[in-house]
Amino acid sequence: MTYVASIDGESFHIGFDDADEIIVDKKHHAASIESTGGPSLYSLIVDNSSYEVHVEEREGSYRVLLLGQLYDVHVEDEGTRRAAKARRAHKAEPDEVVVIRSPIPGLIFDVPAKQGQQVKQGDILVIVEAMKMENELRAPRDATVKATLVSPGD
Amino acid sequence: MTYVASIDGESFHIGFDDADEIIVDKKHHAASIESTGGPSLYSLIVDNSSYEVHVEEREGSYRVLLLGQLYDVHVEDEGTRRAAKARRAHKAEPDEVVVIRSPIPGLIFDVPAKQGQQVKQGDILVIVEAMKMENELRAPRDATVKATLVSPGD
Amino acid sequence: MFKKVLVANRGEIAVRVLRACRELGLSTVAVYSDADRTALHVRYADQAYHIGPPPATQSYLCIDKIIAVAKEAEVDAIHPGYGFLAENPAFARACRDAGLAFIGPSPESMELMGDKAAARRTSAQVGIPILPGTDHEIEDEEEAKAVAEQIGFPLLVKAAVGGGGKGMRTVHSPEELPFAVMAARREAQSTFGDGAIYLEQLVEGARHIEVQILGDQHGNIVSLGERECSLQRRHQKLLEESPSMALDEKLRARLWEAAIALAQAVDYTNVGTVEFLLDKDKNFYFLEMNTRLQVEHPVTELVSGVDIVKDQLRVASGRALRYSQEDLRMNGWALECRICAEDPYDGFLPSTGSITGLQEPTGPGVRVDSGIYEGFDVSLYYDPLISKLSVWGETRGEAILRMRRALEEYRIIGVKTNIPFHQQIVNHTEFIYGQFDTSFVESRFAMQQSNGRDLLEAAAIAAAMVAHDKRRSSVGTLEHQEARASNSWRMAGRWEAMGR
Amino acid sequence: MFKKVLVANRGEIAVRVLRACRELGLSTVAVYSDADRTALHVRYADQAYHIGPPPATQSYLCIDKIIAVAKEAEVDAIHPGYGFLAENPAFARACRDAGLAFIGPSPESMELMGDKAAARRTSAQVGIPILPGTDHEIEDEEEAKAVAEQIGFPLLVKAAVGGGGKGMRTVHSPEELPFAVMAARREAQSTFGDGAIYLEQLVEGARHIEVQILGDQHGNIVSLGERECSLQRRHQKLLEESPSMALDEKLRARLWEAAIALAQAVDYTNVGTVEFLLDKDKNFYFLEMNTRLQVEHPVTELVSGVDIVKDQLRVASGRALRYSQEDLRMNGWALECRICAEDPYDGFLPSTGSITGLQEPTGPGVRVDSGIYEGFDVSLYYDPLISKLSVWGETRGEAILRMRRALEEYRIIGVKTNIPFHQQIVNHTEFIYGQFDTSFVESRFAMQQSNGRDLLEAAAIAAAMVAHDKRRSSVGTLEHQEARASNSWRMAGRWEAMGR
Repeated sequence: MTYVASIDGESFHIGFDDADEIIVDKKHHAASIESTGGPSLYSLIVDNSSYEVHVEEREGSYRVLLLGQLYDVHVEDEGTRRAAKARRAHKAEPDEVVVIRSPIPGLIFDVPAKQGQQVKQGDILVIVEAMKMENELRAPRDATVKATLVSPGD
Repeated sequence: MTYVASIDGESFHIGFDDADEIIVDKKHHAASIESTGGPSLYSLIVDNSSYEVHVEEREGSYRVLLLGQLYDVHVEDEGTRRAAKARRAHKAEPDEVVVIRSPIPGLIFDVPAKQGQQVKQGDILVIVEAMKMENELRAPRDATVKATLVSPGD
Repeated sequence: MFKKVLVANRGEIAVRVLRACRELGLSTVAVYSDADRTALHVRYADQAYHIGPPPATQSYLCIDKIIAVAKEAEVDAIHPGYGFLAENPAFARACRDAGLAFIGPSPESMELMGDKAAARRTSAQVGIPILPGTDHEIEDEEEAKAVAEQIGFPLLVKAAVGGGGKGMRTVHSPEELPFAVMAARREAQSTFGDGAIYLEQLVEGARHIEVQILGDQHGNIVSLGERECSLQRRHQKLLEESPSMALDEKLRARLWEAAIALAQAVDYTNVGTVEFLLDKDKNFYFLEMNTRLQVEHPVTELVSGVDIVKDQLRVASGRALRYSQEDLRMNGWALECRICAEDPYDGFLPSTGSITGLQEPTGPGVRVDSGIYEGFDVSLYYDPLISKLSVWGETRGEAILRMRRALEEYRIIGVKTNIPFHQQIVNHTEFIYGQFDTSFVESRFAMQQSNGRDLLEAAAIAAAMVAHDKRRSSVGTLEHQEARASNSWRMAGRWEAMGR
Repeated sequence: MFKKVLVANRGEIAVRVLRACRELGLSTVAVYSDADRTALHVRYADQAYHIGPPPATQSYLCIDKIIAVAKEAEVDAIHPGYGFLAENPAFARACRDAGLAFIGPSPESMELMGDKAAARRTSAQVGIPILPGTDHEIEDEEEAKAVAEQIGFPLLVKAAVGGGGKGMRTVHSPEELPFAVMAARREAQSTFGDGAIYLEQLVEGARHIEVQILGDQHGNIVSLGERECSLQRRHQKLLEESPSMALDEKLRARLWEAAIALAQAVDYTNVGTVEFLLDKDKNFYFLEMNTRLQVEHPVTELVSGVDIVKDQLRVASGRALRYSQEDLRMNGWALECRICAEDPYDGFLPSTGSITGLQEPTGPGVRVDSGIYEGFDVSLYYDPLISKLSVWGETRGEAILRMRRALEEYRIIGVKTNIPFHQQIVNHTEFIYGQFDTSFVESRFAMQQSNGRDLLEAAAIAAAMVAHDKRRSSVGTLEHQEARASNSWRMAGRWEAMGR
């Protein structure tokens, strides 16, 4: 069983034959991963190098926190794809319910962006108040506002 | 729904009518109990007095750890009785599997007590080696040894 | 000394105060909103009273409710912590009127210093330099415009009461002014219950250095040393240290003296913090005085050996300070990282949810002041500060290395935190050499991703192995998978079952 | 300084040493048995090597395996921690022969002091009083009988090597002697790999006081102060403190000098502890010297401000001590409670299992050195010491109050611990007034149950409410109930669902 794991450009072909060995780009490594209490916290040992990694699945790709660095890893494999599709269909894992990026849990304080308006990257679209601070959600790129589905007070 | 909770001699009649009130020996109290993370760790508030209690069920009675004091509370109620019976039938909850008092997990180092032997309270019956120390299991009271089911090396 | 104390706060600071009370043998009373029934401060207190729904305006900010609880519970003192009602003179008065000791300064000196605009006047009178700005509240937008023109841009819109960087906005141009004023007012209103604001010149490239003072009711006032708080984002302090690298002995002495002089000028008692701005040329200006316990007080406790909260209780009960300025000897170096439920990889947006995994750093020289535990829900309603990680070292170097070690050990699962941000700060050259000012984080710092290929590979392997395991142990139904994902013990069990 | 260090140990002490290495910027290598794949020390180290099955005799006690790992990993030093191979001269020699620095004394002085019988001779030569006993190993039961008659009863059978109270037995009568000798031999063999034993008179009502010393390779030796370790059970220390209430300045100075003199007599380097027995009349006798880091070293670190493990690494790398005896100033008071997986309500029988819940005390003045985490399995194979809780206070009184507070905060679910025992000790009058000796715990202390009716009622209410909830939410099938019982999150969720 082989997977292709890619992190911004770089790709690794990772194969599994037996329980405690893996093949990365044709090179064999002794590797073991074990859960260590946290639901997504693992102890990884590869060729005696010990790492503690926090791995979260997010729509089919993995958010890996390693030594304070965040890596977004996309893993190609049918199983993952299926799970990903299923998850997209089905809603919100417990730890995603309150991801603040969806404005719902905060109070909508203001919506400067109006329907049809042209916005540049960095323009303020929505201002959400949460945890006593106002958080300005800005445009990721130049665009046109198709619709504003929220209004102040929501 | 009323329960009788008894701790060495003392008995309390505890009744429940609505969610946040209880009746203890005919006196009404505002009471609320909430789990606080640990599987058996609770925050108890009775008439604004706040307690943190560790409550473990053990064969139908409850082992309550409160401010460093241990209380063995027996709670009379059909539900509990059923559960207790069932539990006696069924085996070993996860956290009981390795209760060291059953000699199994340790190495039997010696069994001074022999079948048919008369033993006095405090006499050594079995010596279990565990965690690098020998632990002497003594007789709880004067008795006669009916059978020794273990032998050194077990 | 008091017999029973009510703590009118929540989170890590309520726990901090409760610990001090317990270590003095005092009975304690906590208050809580619906969101905090199982919060640490409720569990640690001897008694706990419910005071309303989650929004602070209906619970932690309700003076009448808190005074009522204090009377019912028959406490003899109230500790306000920081934030909420800590700098509200009306609350201090209400305590006094109810015959309760308020653990803080008198309402009078609180009013004098708590009103930032008035404080600027007092400071100027004592001869401490201040920055150009208004020495009174801004009435309306018109006045704001006018004053802004005089001061010039960039400038700061600041809440007249409260502190902690709440209700503060930077304004670079006249166009931004109206929105900034409105935003600052709202934030000040919702945080401190008072929307008054004033304007002040913004000095770029300056450091934020504050002096901790402590006074008793017998006229004794000492300085417990300074704190370097220049590492900020949106006027929120992120990492503090004591002492400050920016001061030599002479400048340090002058700052301490200025702080003590200001405190004496208003007959100040209990703890207070005088905040100064230090510009590139080492000129200092009075910013404001916080008439309360400070979030970052642990760094001062670590270098001074003084338990500030216990001494707050002692002096509030009428005891004289046990030491003079000469008796105090600062020892070593301390750092504090504010751990917030914010995602540093996503614009520091707040992150809420249930803490599903928690491993706190421990060991030599490490102190954690936390308001969370595994299973606690971090809610939207309150400040994102969930914990403070402080370390002590013989030298700044040892403290930094220890902080790195402690940050690496800290694991908080369930909400995103700014721990990775702190890890990168304490590894950043400018921080290590002390070359930073209040604009550093926002203007010269960005989250890095090292491209060490071995780390990339390790990350790829971790992801692939987790994916592989998910695939092998997939039991088909999604519900099942999700139940499992939310349950660390089953997961652990499953790993073991897979064996080696 | 070294570049890479291997830690030849496990549990809390391996973590402690790894932290010191990390804070010195050294790379680290851990070794682990099958039982420790996910142990903290494995997770904290940069590299981890598997060295065999759980029994120590097949893993942590295997000199050849550890040396092999050290060579493969190309480390330049090995830290043995305490226990296991820490006091095994053969291991120290093996390191030297492999060109590796052993972080501890030379094999020669280790042999001189490590052999307790020989150490008694040396001590006597230096003029330090010793107790009647054998100054050589006991060959066989016959010799034991003969010597015992001379010494008289009660007496102690002690392991000739190792320490930590392992392989030690009290003998009150000739009949008990054979069993005691056999038991001590077995325990010594399995713990230290050497079954040699000797006999020593037992002085009742005496205190156990030890002096921490530290020497470099340039002839400098200092004392880092004494520790009071009289609270013991079955010769296992339970609670230690520094300084000791039993010493006045004069006696303290004499003990420190004796310890330094003994160390100098054997050209001792690195850390060591000289244990003394102090009888009712304040006469002291040499007991033994531990040629290694001590379990209870944190209390010394807290009062001296010295990071003992870092200084071990420094002096082992050839550096000279950074301070002289005069530079050292002991400050305040420190206590340590050894947290063991033992049930104080059931004869202190060891308790094993998975840690299903863990909340460690934090806040001012509290230090935890732990080897466990939530989800870790406490196994049968190793010492029941799972954590050490230490506190610092300005005075002994403050330290005791702080320890009470910290013990109340400590929650370990899944295994039974001796925390309730410690809670009762720190509330016990004889402890508070310092009126205790080594026999206190076993002869004059018993776990109490207060009969405050309000507490009884609270306990009854808690039990009834849990029973009531179980009943209401009972879903019939036992499997289901048990799954839920073993899962804190579902439980929490259920409570919330029930609402208010």
